[in-house]
Amino acid sequence: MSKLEIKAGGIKLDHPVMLASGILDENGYTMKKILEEGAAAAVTKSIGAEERNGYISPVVVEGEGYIINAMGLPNPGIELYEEEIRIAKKSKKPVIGSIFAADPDGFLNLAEKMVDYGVDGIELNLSCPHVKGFGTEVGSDPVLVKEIVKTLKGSIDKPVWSKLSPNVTDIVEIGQAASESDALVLINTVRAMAIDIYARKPVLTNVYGGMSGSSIKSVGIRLVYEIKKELDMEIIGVGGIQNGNDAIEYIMAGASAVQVGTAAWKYGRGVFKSIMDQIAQFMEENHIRGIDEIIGVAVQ
Amino acid sequence: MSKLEIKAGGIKLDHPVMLASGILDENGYTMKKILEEGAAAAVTKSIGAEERNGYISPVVVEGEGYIINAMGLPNPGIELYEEEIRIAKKSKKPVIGSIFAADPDGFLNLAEKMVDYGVDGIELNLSCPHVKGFGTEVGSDPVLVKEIVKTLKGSIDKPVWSKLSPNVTDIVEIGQAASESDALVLINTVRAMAIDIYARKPVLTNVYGGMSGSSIKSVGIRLVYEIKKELDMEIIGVGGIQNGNDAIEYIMAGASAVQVGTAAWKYGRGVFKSIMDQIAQFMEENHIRGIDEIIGVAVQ
Amino acid sequence: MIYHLMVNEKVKETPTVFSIYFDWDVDILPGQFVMVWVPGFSEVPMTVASVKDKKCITVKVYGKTTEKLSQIEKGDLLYIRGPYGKPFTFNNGEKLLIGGGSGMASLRTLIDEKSTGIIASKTGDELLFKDEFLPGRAICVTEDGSSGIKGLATEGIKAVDLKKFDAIYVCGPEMMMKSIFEILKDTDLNVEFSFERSMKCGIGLCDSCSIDGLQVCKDGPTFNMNQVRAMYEFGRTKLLSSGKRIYMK
Amino acid sequence: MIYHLMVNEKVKETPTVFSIYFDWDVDILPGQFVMVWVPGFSEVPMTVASVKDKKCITVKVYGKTTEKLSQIEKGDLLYIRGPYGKPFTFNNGEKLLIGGGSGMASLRTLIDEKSTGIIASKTGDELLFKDEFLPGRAICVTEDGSSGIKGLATEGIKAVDLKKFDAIYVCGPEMMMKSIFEILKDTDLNVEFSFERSMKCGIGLCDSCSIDGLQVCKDGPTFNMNQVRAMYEFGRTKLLSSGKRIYMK
Ligand SMILES: Cc1cc2nc3c(=O)[nH]c(=O)nc-3n(C[C@H](O)[C@H](O)[C@H](O)COP(=O)(O)OP(=O)(O)OC[C@H]3O[C@@H](n4cnc5c(N)ncnc54)[C@H](O)[C@@H]3O)c2cc1C
Ligand SMILES: Cc1cc2nc3c(=O)[nH]c(=O)nc-3n(C[C@H](O)[C@H](O)[C@H](O)COP(=O)(O)OP(=O)(O)OC[C@H]3O[C@@H](n4cnc5c(N)ncnc54)[C@H](O)[C@@H]3O)c2cc1C
Ligand SMILES: Cc1cc2nc3c(=O)[nH]c(=O)nc-3n(C[C@H](O)[C@H](O)[C@H](O)COP(=O)(O)O)c2cc1C
Ligand SMILES: Cc1cc2nc3c(=O)[nH]c(=O)nc-3n(C[C@H](O)[C@H](O)[C@H](O)COP(=O)(O)O)c2cc1C
Ligand code: FES
Ligand code: FES
Repeated sequence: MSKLEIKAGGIKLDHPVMLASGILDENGYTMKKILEEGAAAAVTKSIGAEERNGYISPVVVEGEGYIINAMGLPNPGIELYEEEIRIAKKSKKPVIGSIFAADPDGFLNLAEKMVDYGVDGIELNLSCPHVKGFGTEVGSDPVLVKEIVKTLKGSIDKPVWSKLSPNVTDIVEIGQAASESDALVLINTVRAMAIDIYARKPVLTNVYGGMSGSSIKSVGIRLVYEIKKELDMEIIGVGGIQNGNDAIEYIMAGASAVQVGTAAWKYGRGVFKSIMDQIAQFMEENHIRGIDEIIGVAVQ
Repeated sequence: MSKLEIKAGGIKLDHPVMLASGILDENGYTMKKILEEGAAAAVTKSIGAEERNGYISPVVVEGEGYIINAMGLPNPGIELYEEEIRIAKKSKKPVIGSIFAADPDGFLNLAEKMVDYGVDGIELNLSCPHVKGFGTEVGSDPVLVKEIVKTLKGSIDKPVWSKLSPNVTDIVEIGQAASESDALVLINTVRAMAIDIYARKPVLTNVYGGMSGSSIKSVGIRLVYEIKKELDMEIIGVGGIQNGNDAIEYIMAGASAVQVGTAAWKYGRGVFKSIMDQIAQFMEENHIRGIDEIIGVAVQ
Repeated sequence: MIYHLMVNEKVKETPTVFSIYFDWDVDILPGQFVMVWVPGFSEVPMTVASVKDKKCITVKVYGKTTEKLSQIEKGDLLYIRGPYGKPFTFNNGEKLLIGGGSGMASLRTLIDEKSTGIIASKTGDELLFKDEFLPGRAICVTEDGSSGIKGLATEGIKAVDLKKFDAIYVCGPEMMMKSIFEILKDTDLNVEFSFERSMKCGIGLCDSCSIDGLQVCKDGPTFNMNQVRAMYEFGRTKLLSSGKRIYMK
Repeated sequence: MIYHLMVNEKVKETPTVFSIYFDWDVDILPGQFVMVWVPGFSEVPMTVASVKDKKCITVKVYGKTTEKLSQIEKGDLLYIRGPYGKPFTFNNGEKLLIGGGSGMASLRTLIDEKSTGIIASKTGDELLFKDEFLPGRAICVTEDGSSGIKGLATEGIKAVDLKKFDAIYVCGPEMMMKSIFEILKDTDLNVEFSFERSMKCGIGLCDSCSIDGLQVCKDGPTFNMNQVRAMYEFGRTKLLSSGKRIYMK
């Protein structure tokens, strides 16, 4: 029997497939259900200091092989988020609190609250591609990234992951800046948009959004590989994973575990278990005894 | 009757659909055939100063909705390229010479030769994502880009287009640097890669490659829109165009004309004519009298 | 994928409700919905209120988007994604349709010669689709008593013999559905509800519409009695657009 | 999409040519080819030399990649893309197959009881698939005269009555095909050629294999007499791997 357990970015997981931030995780009951139905862990929606409604609909564009979204970081604000964490934690599985802020103190305040609420780790969203003042604007500034990670690692005793954007010229520079993190999470969505030629207007009310789904898998693989090769850090892979083979491709590129978002929409909540089963089967057939054995094996 | 003619980036075209650089344009006879079968113009493969064989195969990965390539800029060197231009020009249609170099003098030398050979315009490849020392390494440095464009515009009396990379943090900064160009060409391929999980190796011999095809269309639309909105420059749109609606989406985002690459593989050489016909039909049905009328109409 | 569908006809149903008819060559089942984009305004979920050859949506004007939609004319385009959601289980026997307010729009496709309606609204002129039932099969209930029984939808139930229905379908404001649920939950009647919760993506991605871990847009909007019995959040708590949890009443 | 196919059997055909058999559940027609990736080496085009239940490629060792491929064992994986290219037009009547060197591999799938072969090679032990023809139907031609007729493939043609063939298929080095073309071009015989040009993508994208604006990988590798007659580049000029144009001879 192949062993699917893995300690990734400081968190022990039953298997390497978890729920990505922002998909099916606004409501604690949804996270709980997804965890019970097979995800190894769940990352919450990104939570900020203040309540935000997010953007006016349309907030998604459905394409073939991808989704473009501009939710606009809707969230109730950190003060009111305790209840959702509490509900999700009834599953007894790891819950990682994703947070967004504009500066180190902002992140620290949110992280401390999340830890109080009982999360198992923190994911810093340094990469939302469509909200001004947050996300990529923060995450593409290496000096700021370094400061944020340093601040958190000095104060929080739970693992801290940094989620990076693919929308940068040099990912290695940003990865280096975030190198004190327990893991890098790669990748957030790819900045994109769609126009309706009959309406002669951008479809998303926010105009710009982020592309996710199978169309971005090869971009994610590239960034994971590049970081593994250049920095040899621990990585959580995310972006376009739909099946066991995709997950293993990320793992061979350097990821210790993976997150799945869009495929949970496309194939339903059962996708976590089926990806897990497919990984197990591939390992069995190829005489791989543990995930550790194949992390980054393709890096040359 | 709707009029399909358009003057784009200083070049008069019968209709807005041309062949993109690097696809089906190594051999002059191929360009000639594609021009005769419907493309409004052809951009040559990117040509450098010296002969290059390009990378060892595999040089392409076929995915669903995309191709990743790492050809490695194979080319015979500028000295020997005259014959291909001469052959292609027998079609009597515009041929744009694409060139790559590491510095302004390198580009100038190539451009002068291309003009001698009879091209109708020059496209600066500032954006190949997988060859060290060229492409994105040049094209992500705004100071260098500015210098290159300035040098060429001061010496060449044919239109100069700058082809930019999507693999940058801030396209507006680069677009600004290239703002003396007669047009910006957006986008080159998106940096990506694939791993074969049985071989446990990257598929491309060069490891990294560039993704093209319908998967990148929304990224291209976003960059064209962003440049049109922020800089209001002339733009040639390229990336994932498969049909008339895609072309019109690019035009409404701000492009004056479009280039098609991967779809010429997917649907054959006839794709230029069919895209052209679909554009004409849309214009007819929506009472659009000329391309000019819809360039950038979606920008808000 | 957005469909661009030409409007064939607009019909005024009540002072604040109108139907928009259009051709659309897709199979849609009773209870499924679409996301209707009004460019420049927003995108709203609407049940398809006619699923035969002629498709239609029936819209009540609440805010800016539905107001703008009310100005649509024959020949204009509708921008539509879908159809989405789990349909009602259609029953060929005796049906009771309980609709509150514009909730009746979601039930319209179930109306046939074996359907009885309990149509509830604030005032008499807001009663929706009462003429689509066979004579004597529409029981009207109004809050102001201006037409039919005076009171809430629950009053209407008292006027029928529940046991004679092979299936009961309920759609309306959540608290109305909750009251009806309380009346029916201990029976073994065959009941389905159609839920409305704040929707953003409409496709089961964003979680804004969820109830007890299920997405109303994908696992619903229709839920059967067993599913509803197992719900904690129903009629009790929900998330606002920001994800802020509020408790009802 | 790369297929991972288990090798069933390896058969030595001549001192430098071997066949690799594998199961692959796809439809392949005579003349089509695949791209075979040898990880760590390169990727090479190979005609599928058996298209029935058992698929096979027949490989001549030229350089590093084919050398490495020659070391493959039963149970190893083949990494394959394809099948690609336009097949031969199969003819049920009398067929003449003219194969030079490993070119015979591309023609093997056309061998049946009505096929006659002209098999040309440098030396007698390099003659490929001569035993797959019915007795008396394989005409061997060797440059050193160690077996059959001494000379080039064109000598073999003199030994047959061309007019009795319903279809003629030719595959081999371009200059050999050119010589044969010169002999046949003014006849109205039904002739098809299978071309080899430097291939990189194999799918009609990169233009490295093209001839007169056609891509050998996609419009070919098989071309009929009319197509070849219209070609200027055939046997005259081609592009090297860099795109450098050279003139032959
Ligand atoms: C699955 C589903 C199916 C639906 N089907 C239909 C349908 O067939 N016909 C139809 O008319 N509506 C239907 N709705 C409701 C409809 O989507 C909303 O009424 C609409 O989004 C309002 O948009 P607006 O921008 O005009 O109003 P907003 O500006 O969003 O709202 C204006 C005011 O009206 C209130 N309001 C909005 N919607 C409702 C509501 N449904 N009930 C009570 N108060 C409300 C708001 O709280 C706000 O105060 C459906 C909803 C869902 C989830
Ligand atoms: C459509 C198509 C189908 C093909 N089918 C087959 C097939 O079924 N069986 C088969 O054995 N080969 C076939 N080939 C040829 C085969 O692809 C090459 O022989 C192979 O790529 C050589 O690879 P290598 O790396 O081992 O040799 P390289 O290292 O590329 O070459 C080593 C040396 O051999 C020479 N050489 C390479 N290939 C050839 C050749 N074909 N003819 C003459 N000299 C050559 C080179 O010029 C070089 O000097 C086909 C080619 C094409 C285009
Ligand atoms: C609707 C939606 C909302 C998202 N919200 C967030 C978010 O709040 N924080 C975040 O870090 N990533 C967010 N993401 C990005 C995903 O976590 C993930 O990085 C991305 O979707 C790629 O993975 P996928 O292809 O498996 O979806 C969101 C993605 C989607 C589709
Ligand atoms: C095989 C291949 C080779 C390419 N070579 C070049 C090149 O030499 N120079 C260049 O500027 N762009 C090159 N490109 C990029 C294309 O011109 C184009 O920008 C990109 O493929 C996106 O368009 P598409 O989706 O229509 O293919 C190449 C693309 C492909 C697929
Ligand atoms: S509206 Fe997004 S999950 Fe239902
Ligand atoms: S090998 Fe690339 S076009 Fe034929």
